[in-house]
Parts: sequence; C-alpha cells; structure tokens
Amino acid sequence: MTGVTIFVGILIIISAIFAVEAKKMLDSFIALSLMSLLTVFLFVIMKAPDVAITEAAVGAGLATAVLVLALNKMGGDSQ
Amino acid sequence: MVYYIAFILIGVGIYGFLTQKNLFKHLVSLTIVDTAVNIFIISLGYIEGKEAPIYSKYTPIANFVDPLPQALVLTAIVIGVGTLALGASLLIKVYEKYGTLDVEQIATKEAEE
Amino acid sequence: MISLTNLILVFLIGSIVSYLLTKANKILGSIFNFLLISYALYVVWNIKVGHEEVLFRILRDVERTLKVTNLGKYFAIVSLIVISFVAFFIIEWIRKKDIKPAAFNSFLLLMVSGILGVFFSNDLLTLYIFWEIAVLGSFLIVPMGKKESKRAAIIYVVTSAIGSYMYLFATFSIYQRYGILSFEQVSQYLANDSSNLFKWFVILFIASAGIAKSGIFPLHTWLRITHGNAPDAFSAVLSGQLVKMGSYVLAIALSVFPTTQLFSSFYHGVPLLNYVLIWLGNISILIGTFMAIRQNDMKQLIAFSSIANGGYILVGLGIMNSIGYAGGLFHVFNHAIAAAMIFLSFAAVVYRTGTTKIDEMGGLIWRMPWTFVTYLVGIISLAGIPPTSGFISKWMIFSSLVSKGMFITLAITFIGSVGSFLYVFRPLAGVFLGQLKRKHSDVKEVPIIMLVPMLLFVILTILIGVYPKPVLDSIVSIENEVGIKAIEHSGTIIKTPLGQWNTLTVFTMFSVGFIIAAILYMIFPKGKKVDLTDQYTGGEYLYNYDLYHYATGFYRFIERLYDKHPSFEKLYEKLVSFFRYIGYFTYKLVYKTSPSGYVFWITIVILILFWVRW
Amino acid sequence: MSALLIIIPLLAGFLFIPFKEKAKYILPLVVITTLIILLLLSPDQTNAMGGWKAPFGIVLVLDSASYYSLLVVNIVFLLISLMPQIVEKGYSVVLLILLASTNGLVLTGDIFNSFVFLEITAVAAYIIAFSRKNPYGAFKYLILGGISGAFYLLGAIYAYIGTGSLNFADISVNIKEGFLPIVALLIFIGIGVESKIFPLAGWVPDVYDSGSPLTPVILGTGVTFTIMYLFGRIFITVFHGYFLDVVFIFGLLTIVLGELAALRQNKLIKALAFSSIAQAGLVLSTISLGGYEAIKFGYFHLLNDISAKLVLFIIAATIAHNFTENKIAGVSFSIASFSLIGFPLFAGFRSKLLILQLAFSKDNYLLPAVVLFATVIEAAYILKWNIKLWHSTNTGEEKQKISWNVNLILLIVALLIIFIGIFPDLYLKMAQNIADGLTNYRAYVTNVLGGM
Amino acid sequence: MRRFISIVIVFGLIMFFINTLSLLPKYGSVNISKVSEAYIDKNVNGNGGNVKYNESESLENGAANVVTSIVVDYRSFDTLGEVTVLFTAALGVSLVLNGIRRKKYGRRPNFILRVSVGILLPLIILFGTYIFIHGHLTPGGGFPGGTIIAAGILLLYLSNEEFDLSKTPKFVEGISGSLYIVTGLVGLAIAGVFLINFLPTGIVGDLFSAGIVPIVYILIGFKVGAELSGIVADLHREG
Repeated sequence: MTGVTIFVGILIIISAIFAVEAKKMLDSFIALSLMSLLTVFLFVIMKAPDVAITEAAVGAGLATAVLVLALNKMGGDSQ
Repeated sequence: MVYYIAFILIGVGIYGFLTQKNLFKHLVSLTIVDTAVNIFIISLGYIEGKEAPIYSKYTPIANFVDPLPQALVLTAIVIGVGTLALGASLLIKVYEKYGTLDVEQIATKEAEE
Repeated sequence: MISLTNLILVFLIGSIVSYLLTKANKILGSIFNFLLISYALYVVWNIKVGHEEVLFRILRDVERTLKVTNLGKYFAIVSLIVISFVAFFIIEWIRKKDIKPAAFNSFLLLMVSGILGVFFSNDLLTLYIFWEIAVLGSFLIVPMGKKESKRAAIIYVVTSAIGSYMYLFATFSIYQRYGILSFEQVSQYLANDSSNLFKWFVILFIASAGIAKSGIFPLHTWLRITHGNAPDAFSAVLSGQLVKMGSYVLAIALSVFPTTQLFSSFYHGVPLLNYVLIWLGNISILIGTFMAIRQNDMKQLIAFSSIANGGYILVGLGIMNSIGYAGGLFHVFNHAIAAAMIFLSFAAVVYRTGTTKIDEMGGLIWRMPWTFVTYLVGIISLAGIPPTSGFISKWMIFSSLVSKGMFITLAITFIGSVGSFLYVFRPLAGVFLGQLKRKHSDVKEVPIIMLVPMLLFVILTILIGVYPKPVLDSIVSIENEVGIKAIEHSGTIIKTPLGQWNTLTVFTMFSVGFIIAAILYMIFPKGKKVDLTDQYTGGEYLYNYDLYHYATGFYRFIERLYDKHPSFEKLYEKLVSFFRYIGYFTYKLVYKTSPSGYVFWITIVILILFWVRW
Repeated sequence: MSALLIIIPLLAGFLFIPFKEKAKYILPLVVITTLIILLLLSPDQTNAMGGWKAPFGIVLVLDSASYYSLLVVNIVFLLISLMPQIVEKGYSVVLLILLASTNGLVLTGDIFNSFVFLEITAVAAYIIAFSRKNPYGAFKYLILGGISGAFYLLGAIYAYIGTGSLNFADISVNIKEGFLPIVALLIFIGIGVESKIFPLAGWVPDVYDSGSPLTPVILGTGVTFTIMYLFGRIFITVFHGYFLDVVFIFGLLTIVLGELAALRQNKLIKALAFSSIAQAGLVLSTISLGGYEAIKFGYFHLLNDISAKLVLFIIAATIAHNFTENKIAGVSFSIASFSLIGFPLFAGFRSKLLILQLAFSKDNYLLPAVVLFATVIEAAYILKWNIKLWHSTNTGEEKQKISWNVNLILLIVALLIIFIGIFPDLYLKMAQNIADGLTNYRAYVTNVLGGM
Repeated sequence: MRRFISIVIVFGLIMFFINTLSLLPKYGSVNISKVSEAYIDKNVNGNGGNVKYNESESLENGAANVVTSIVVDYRSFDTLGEVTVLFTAALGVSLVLNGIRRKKYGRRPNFILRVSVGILLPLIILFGTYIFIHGHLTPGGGFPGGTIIAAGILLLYLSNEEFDLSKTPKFVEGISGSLYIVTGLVGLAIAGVFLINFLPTGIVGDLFSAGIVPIVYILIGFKVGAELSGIVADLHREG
C-alpha cells in the first residue's frame, strides 16, 4: 500500500509543477485537473471516500470548468 | 511519508506564486496550496489497517479511521472552490480593465494613472 | 471675582459664543472678544498669589491643580496686556480683511483659554494639556493668512509637537520615577536625586518644549514662515505672546527646578546645563540678527528679531544671578510689548497698502504719521535705546554677563544689539522714509480704533522706561519666590554690581536734548523741498522716478559678506524628504507590489519567526 | 439563544437574495432586531449548537468580553445601515452576511468554526472591496486572504492534533507542550493579514481606495474591531499571552512604517488607510505589553480610533474637497482628526495618555518613543489634509452635498468623541469588560467546559 | 535570479514544515482523539455504545456515514457557515459579473455533443440526487450531489446556445437556504437548542433514519446545486 501512495504522491507533485510551469494557460488547467484526480485517488487510498467524491465533483469537475470558462470569457488563450 | 508529499506540494504552490507573472497562475497556485493542505489534513487522520468511517454491510462494527479531519476537509474544499470562483470573476474584470493579465504590464499601466 | 477654573471655562464657552456673535455682526463679536479678554486681564491683575484650585482628575492618583505663582502671574499679565490691545485693534481690522472673522475670533478665545491654563497650572501634565489647547487654537488661525501660511501652519505644529512630545516624555518618566508631578515636589525630589544623567535628561527635555516654542537655535525655522505669513494682527499675538509661553517653560526648567543647586557650578557659578542653554541662546542671537538683515519682507524681518530676542531672554534667564535673571524677565516684558507694537504698525501699513515687501513702499511718513511714531518707539525699545524700557533689560543682561565674566557671550550679545540697530532701520527707511510711491499717494492714516492700541503701547513703553517700578516689583517677588537674591531698586533707581542706573535722570537728559534739537530744527531754515522730478539729468527727461527709491537691496553690501550661509530650513527639508523617501520605499516594496510580493512577505515572516523561535 | 444573533441576519440574507435591491430597506430592521436580542441576553452563557456539549460540538460563548464587542460591532453596523447613500445597489445582502459572520467570529468558541467565519468575512470583504475602478486591488486581497486562510487552517489542524479537540477552552487547557509555538505562529500569519500587521497587510491601501464609500467605512471600523477582538480572544485567552512579544515588535514596525508611508500619499483615503494601519499596530503593541491594564487601554484606544475612523472615512469617501458648503462634515472631520492626533479636549488624547503612562509603568521606554514619533508624523499629514480641505479654493464642479442623515450621524459621532474626551468612563467601562472577559481564562474554561 | 531566490525560500519553508514533523505522530499510526472516538461510537451524550449496522436503534444520531453525522449533526454549525461561504461567493460572482445577455459561442455545438447531452443529462441529474438523498448512508452528500447537478446544467449550457437560467437558481437557493435555517429554528423552538435533531433517528442504515440529517443534506444539495449553476450561468453572461 505504501508503494502505491508514494507513486501517486510523486505523480501529484509532477503534475503540480507542470501546472505551475506550463506556458499555455489551458495546459496548466488540464494539469491542475489531473492533479485533482490524482488527489481523489490518494484520498481513496487513505480511506476517505466522502472526501474523494467531493474532491472529484468539486475539485476536478467544477474548479477546472470555472477556470476554463473564465479563460474563454477573456478571449481564448491570448497570453 | 504523505506529510512530505503535502509539504512539497505547499512548496510548489508557493513557488508558483513567487515566480509566475500571469495572474491566472496565481489562482492555480492558490488551488495547489489548498489541495496540499487538504491532503495533509487527511493524512493526519489515516490509520493503517482501519476502514473508511461508514457503517455498512461490510463494516458493521466500528473499526474506522479518524472521521473528524475528513469532515473538516469537506468544508475546506468547498471554501477553496468558492474563493476560486470569485477570484476567476475578479480576474475577468481585471482583464477587461487592463487588457492583460501580466503583472508587469498591469504595474506599468497603473503607474500611468 | 470668579475662580480660575471658571475663567478658563468661560473662555471655552466664550469661543463658541463669539463664533455665533461674529457670524451675526463682525464688530459686535470683536468687541465681545475685547471685553472678555480685558475682563480676564482684570481678574488676573488682582488675583492673590498662592491661590490654589483643583481642576479635574485624569491619572487616578494625581489630581490636577491650578496655582497662582508670581512667575505665572507676571507672564499672564504680560500676555493678556498684549492680547487685549490686539483684540481692540482687531475690532476695526477684522472688517476689511478677507479671513473668516467668526472662526478667527472663536479660535482666539480658545487660544487665550489655553494660555491662561499654561501660566497657572501647578504641575507638568496640566501645563501640557493647556499647552496643547493653546497650540490647537493658534494652529487653527495661522492658515487664514497668505497662501504660504498653509504650509507654515504645518511646520508650526510639527515643531511645537516635537518640543511638547519630548516634554511629555520627560513628564511621564518623572511620574514613573517619583509618582508625583507638581512643580515643588518634583524640584525637591530632583534636588536629592542621585543620578546626574536622569536630571540632565529631564531638564533638557522639559526645556525642549520652551526651545521649540520660543524659537531657540535648533527649532527656530518655523518662526520666519509662520510670523511672516500669519494674518497680520495675529502675528502680533503670535510673536508678542505665544513665544513668551516658550520662555515661561524655559524659566520653569531653569529656575523652578533650581539648576544651580542641582548641578555643580561649571563656570563662575553657572552650571554646565545653563552654559549649554546660554550658548544655544547665543547662536540664536547670531542667526536672528544676521538673517534679519537680509530679509526684504518686513514681517519676516521682525520674526528673525524675535528669534534674536528669544536668545536674549534665554541668556538672561540662564545666568541665574539676580541681575541677569531680572534682566531676562524684564526683557520678556519689553520684547512682548515692542514686537506687538511693531507688528500692529505693520498690520496698519498692510491694512492700507496691502503689501509687506519693503521695496514696494516708501515715504509713508507723510501719510501715516502715527503709525510711524508707533513703529519708531517700537524699534527704539527693541534696539534698547535708553528712554524706552528696552534699554533697561539689555543693560541688566550686559552687567550680569560682565559680573560673571562671560566675555564671549557678552561679545555676541553686543554684536546682536548692534545688529538690531541695522535691521530695525531697514524697514524704517524703506517703508516710512524715502519717496512716496505714486500708487500710495491716496493712502490715509488708519482709522482711530486701530490707532488707540498702538499709541497706548507707545505710552506704556516710555512709561515703563521711565518708571519701571511696577515691573521691577513683580520681578523682585518672583526672584524671592524662586530663591535668587533679589535686586535692590527704588522707584527709578536700579542698583547693580557695576553701579546704579537712574531712569529718571536719563529721561530728563533725553527730553532736554530732544527739545533742543526740536528748537534748532525750527530756527534754522529748512532745506528747499525738492520735488523728485526736478532733476538735472543731462537732457534725458525722467518719466518713472520710482527707480530712485533706494530701499531695494538696502544692505546689499553686508549681505555679500555671508551670502552662502548655512540654511537650517533646507537642512530640515532634506530631513523630511528623507523620511518621505522611506515611506515611499515601504509603500512601493510592501503595499504596491503584485500578489507574488505579498506571498514573498508572508514566507519571509514565517522564515524569520522560524529562525528566531527555534 | 445567542445563535439568533447570527441566524437572523443570515436568514434575511437568504430570503432577500432573489430581490437584492429591496434588501436596502430591511437592513436597518435586521440590525435593530439583533441589537434588541443582544440587549435581552444576559452576558455569561454558553450555547452548544445542536445540543452537543463543549469539546464535542460547537459552542457559542457569550461572556462579558464578547457581549460588549458584539454591542460595539452591532452599533457600528446600525450607523452604517442608517446611511443608505453609501451602500451601493445590491450590496445590502453582502452587509447582512458580513454582520452574521462578524457576530459569528465574536461568539464562536471553536477554532475551526472561527476559520469558517473568518472565510465568510473575507469573501464578503472581497466583494465589498471590488469596484469597477480597482478590480486588481480586490484580486490581490483575495489571493492574500486565500493564503492566510490556508495557514490559519493549518494552525487549526495542528491545534487539533495537539489537543484532540477543536474547542478554544479545551485547546487552552490541554494543548500538548511542543505544539504551542507552531500553532501560535500559523494563527498569527492567518490573523496578521486581516489585522493589518506590517509586512502581511499589503492589501489595505488599494482596497480602502476602491472608490465605493462603503469599503473603507465598514472594513475600517466593524471588521477591524472584530479581528482585533478575535486576536485578543486567541492570543490572550487561549494562548495565555504566549506569542505577544513577537507581536509587540511587529506592532512597533507597523506604527513607524505605516505613518511614514502615509506621509507621501497624495490621496486622502490612502493616507487614512495607512493611519488605520498605524493605529491597529498601536493597539496590538499595547495589548502585547501584557497584563490586564494593557488590554483594557488597548481596547479603549481601539474604540476611540474606530469612532474617529468612522467619521473620517465617510467624509473622505463621499466628498474629498472643500468643506465650505457642508460645514457639519468639515467640523466633524476636524474633530475626528484632532482626536486621532491626540489634542487634549478629544478622546484620542485620553487613550494615548493612558497608553504612555502604562508603557512607562512597565519600564518600556521604546513604545512611548515610537508612539510620540508616530504622532508627530501623523500630525503633519492629517493636519495638511485638514487645511487643504478647509481652505481649498477649487470649488469642485460637482457640488456634492451630503444628505441630512449622513450629516446627522457624522455630528453624533463627533460629539461622542468630544464627550468621551471629557468623560471617558463610557468607553473605559466597555474596554474594562472586554479586558475582564479576555484575561480570566479560568472563568472562560469553566464556563465552556462546565468545570470538566 | 528570481527563480533561484524563490527556490531557496520554498526550500526554507519546506524545512520549516518538516521541522514540525517531530511533533506529529508517524503516518498511519495516529491514535484517534477523544472527540472522534465519541463521534464513531455515537456516545457524545453518554448513551451510545457499540453501534452495529442494521441493528442499533434510536441512537443520539442515526447516520450510518460517520463523516456525514459530523458534518450535519455534531458540527452542523460549520456546515451552515460553509453554505454561507458558497452563498456569498455566488452572490459575489453575480455582483461582479453583472452581465445581461447570454453569451453565444458563435458556432453551433456539434452534433455528438447535443445528442449525448440528451442521453446523459437525466442520468447525471439522477446520480446527483441519488448522492445527496443517500448522504447519510453512502459516501458523498449535499456538496458533491449539488456539484454534479451543476455539472449537468453546465453541459446544458455547452450543448445549446439559447439555454439560459433566468432567476430560478436564485429562488431555489433562497428557499433551500432559509428552509435549512428554519429546521434549525424549529429545533430551537422545540428543545431550546439551535439545530438539534428533533426527529427520531430510527435504525442505523435505513433510508428514513437519522432524524433531520437526510432532510438537511437534501436542502444543502439543492442549495449548492442552485448556487454553482448560478455561478456557471453568470460566467456565461456578458454585456
């Protein structure tokens, strides 16, 4: 069990770094939602199903949606 | 060792703040820091070999992980999203006013006023 | 005869009443002001010394008391005389000026209530409270003057704030160390206190309030701007009276807390602290005199003379032997009257001509003779020429300096009085003598109400000059109260270690000489009055004869000697801009940065606390 | 019963969300009802939410400290709700939520609950801070608030691990030995951002200058008082004054640099924002002198500062040029600024005097020197503004007249300042009760945990 | 240069946090605090004891899902605060982005999207409601259920151009929020304690058990769903 946790942990950190460093905004948002999904998986490993579902629906689902919609409202990925 | 993951993630979030110039990246870093804190809180409640805190057919008797941190994280996640939604809408207004989201260009535009 | 507390309350309420009255009718309000102030003068005049009252309680265990001392009564009478005369002058003056009359009158009364409190408070904290009220009152009036007076008000408040806050710091450290604040107890505790450093610190900090207010060397820069630009009648009060509040605190710091007993004598019986203060006085005399000579604006010129005379008073008070202390106190009276007199005459001149620049005026002697007389007697008293009272106090200070053997200070004070001849003569020649400008040809004398206080001042100066007994009596009573050997005098004869001085004989001599000169002037044929345009100028007809007025650059030849003199105003401005830069630096660094700047500061705080804590 | 203080504004907010504009009229009613309820309640009672007793469930504590703080906060809200001119369209609902959250912050006895209410206050403050002219300031405030919220949450979690429960009283009694430094540091960061401590509060000038008159008025007075109360509650009652020496140094830094930064501002609201930073620093450093007297005088000064700021901000935000037309505004502005500097006849003088005397009695010569230095600078720039506004010649083209009710409120508060200047007992008694409630944490613990 | 400084600072920060590890129990071997012990055994008021799924009856709190029991019953005041945060955020978004017209994407949504939304939408709505109705039995509850419904609404927005929620989410939000408070006030009226569980708690594991917990969670589900779809709607408005 600890091997899986470490692996997922490292993946989360990598996706977080990518989210921060990405040049285009859309890539960083996608990396962010990937990170949320991985955290959902981590929560499931740590026996916290309630939090996993909420994180999945709210963290991965809506947070990314709001960011992409806001980006879209600002005329696409102009930066 | 999940503590280390959580701490490194907080570090990445703060790193994102310190280096990035685009305001959207600041929102992303804020989410990263919030998620990192949530992971840290849940990891403090995890007990080896214990089950998820729900009475069900498979776990009729109480042999559970610590449920309180999970309840707290539930609230923390939704607060994070609330702030994020408000932050995104404020960003739209910043973009409408300054036409850019780059911190330096905004600083120069503000200096002109 | 109402008690002091009620008198102060009457003035506080009076300020509101006078606001409403002047709103209704300018003259009525000013008359009300004058009556109230003269009533206060009457009450203060025959109040019994030693009369004590409890005022109110701020700090739990030490209640605030008012006590009438000789020193306080003397200063209060001097101030109230000046203010009541000026209040009478304002009745007419307020009509024409463009200031806000209602606010002017009400704040004047507020200031007077503060002044009364200062002179009669019996402990350090009440003195601070009323001091601040007086500062507040005067601060509200100053910006009503010319454009520059807006900035002047700020500089005025900041300088006096520096002084009074050092004073407050000393008060609280005394309260913390001894638990009491009233003057007698504090002086006893100070006398038998062991640590010399604490005594130095306390006396210097208390004196700093006096230094700031009476324009002594380090904190003298506000005088030029404030007196120069305040509303004309008010600058008479400002320099005649408010500066004297500073001298009052200096007197307290030097004599009520007897510095002679507190410190070992450093030079012929003068302790080191007094010696330092005397030297501050010297420097301000030099600065005042040399800068006054350069001024072209007459009000700023007299402002610098106030700095110089503040220096005289400090030198007088600092010497602490009977004749020197008496000289200092007498000079307080003289300078108050002389400065008020001169400023009133300037107010009259401005009332008519509208300008304070000396080179824009000339020949006003024909149009405004009485103002000229007031100004003449004023500068005679200021310069210290015998028939007027000014001479006596300067002469006392000189004799005490000689008896103490402090010859450098003597030299400086002598240069100061010689210099005062120079700078008082400049406005005399520039404003009153010389050719009358064409645009001033229709100038008339000021209305009678404004003349009355000016002439009263003249009579008062000459009277005290001839018969100084009332002032000398009160000085003797002060010296006994403070514990210095009183000077012996009888009516018009003043005995000093260097021989005696009979004012009556001097006056008779002078009047005889004056009459002879007048007769000669009558007998001999007067010079042919030549009109300005009757000039033989080599065929070129003279159109604009104003050019010949020599008031511009009157002392150019002296000023060239010290043109690049160190200016303290610029020094202080650099200091302020340094603070402003620190503010700008923090604003840019912490408050105006991007979000990453904020996060940077949060992490820095965490790291510092982490590094410190573990 | 004390829960009603939070619930009624919340209920009103929820009900009026579909028709936001009409909420402007019921805001005063709601504030009056909360005030009446508060007056009916007796000061020391603890209400467990949901019936679960202290360390398990959430507990609302109404002791003398929170009672009087609630009184102050609700009165401030009442004054603001009586001035509909300064509340823009649709912002009354946000004010209702803010009232609920400030009441909640004062009442709550649970560290996580205080985090939630802190977040509500923060989110409401972001919305109020937003304005068309200055969205960037609001965004920066949001980022700063988000980060400080995360640290505050971390502090709460460490406290939970350290004591086993989330209740303030429980934490103050049996937090494990090593946890106090880390928890105090994290909570300090969390609250420091809101309570305008020097390096952390970068958001204050831009947010206060957001153009809408509501922002500086409500943030500068109501929210500041609540945050200061929370600061006192946590750092005195719960941590028994553990972290206060650090806060003292930060307070001094805030005073000096706050005043210096104000010296160069050319906009009145920005100068006043820095003045409120400096005054907050002064209150914090007075409180962190330690001891019952220090806390009492600290809150006394806070009360004076808030009444002065209420007047100054309303005037600075509505009319920013000459006072010749609206005399009352001018007079109350001058009175408030004199009280801020500490001229004798006004309230500020009393509190500054008492603070100086206290600092000297504790042989602390640094604080008085800093306070006096700061007052000199404050005198410089506030009086500059006073003169500029009284004597400014440019009769502005838009003849902004203040409506009568705003004038009335300005006058009332100004006269109150003078009244306190002469008879300070009203504010002193309030500050005394607050100091009582905060300092005797034994009564607090027995009151909450029922003598466990 | 700037990168280097920030790396050093971040490294320092991580060292700060790692330094606190000595205090924390080792990962995985945490001992349950007294408070959560009581929550699990449901004997906060002392009449709990060993709870068994499907057997133990009318306990102080009937919810099978212990986390939900904490969120909605033991620390229900937190959730009230939580719902207010979301409410204020939605209000804030609508105040900040006060757009009027629906923003058109300008291009017709492609065919697959429109058809799949037709199929998927009822499933999503059903799944969302299932989650917040069974909040007290299975993991999840008001918050994820509401979000899923809001995701459904988002899909609707994406799939057809004319779709626009007018003021309905505001009403739903207002009503469900005030109903939540009313249930709390009813508890105050009956037992003098706000948000008390005044209904019988039934058998652990039944659908109709755990008193007001399911009712409150359903209300929260509606409220969160309405708020988040309000936010989505505001993000789709312009002008």
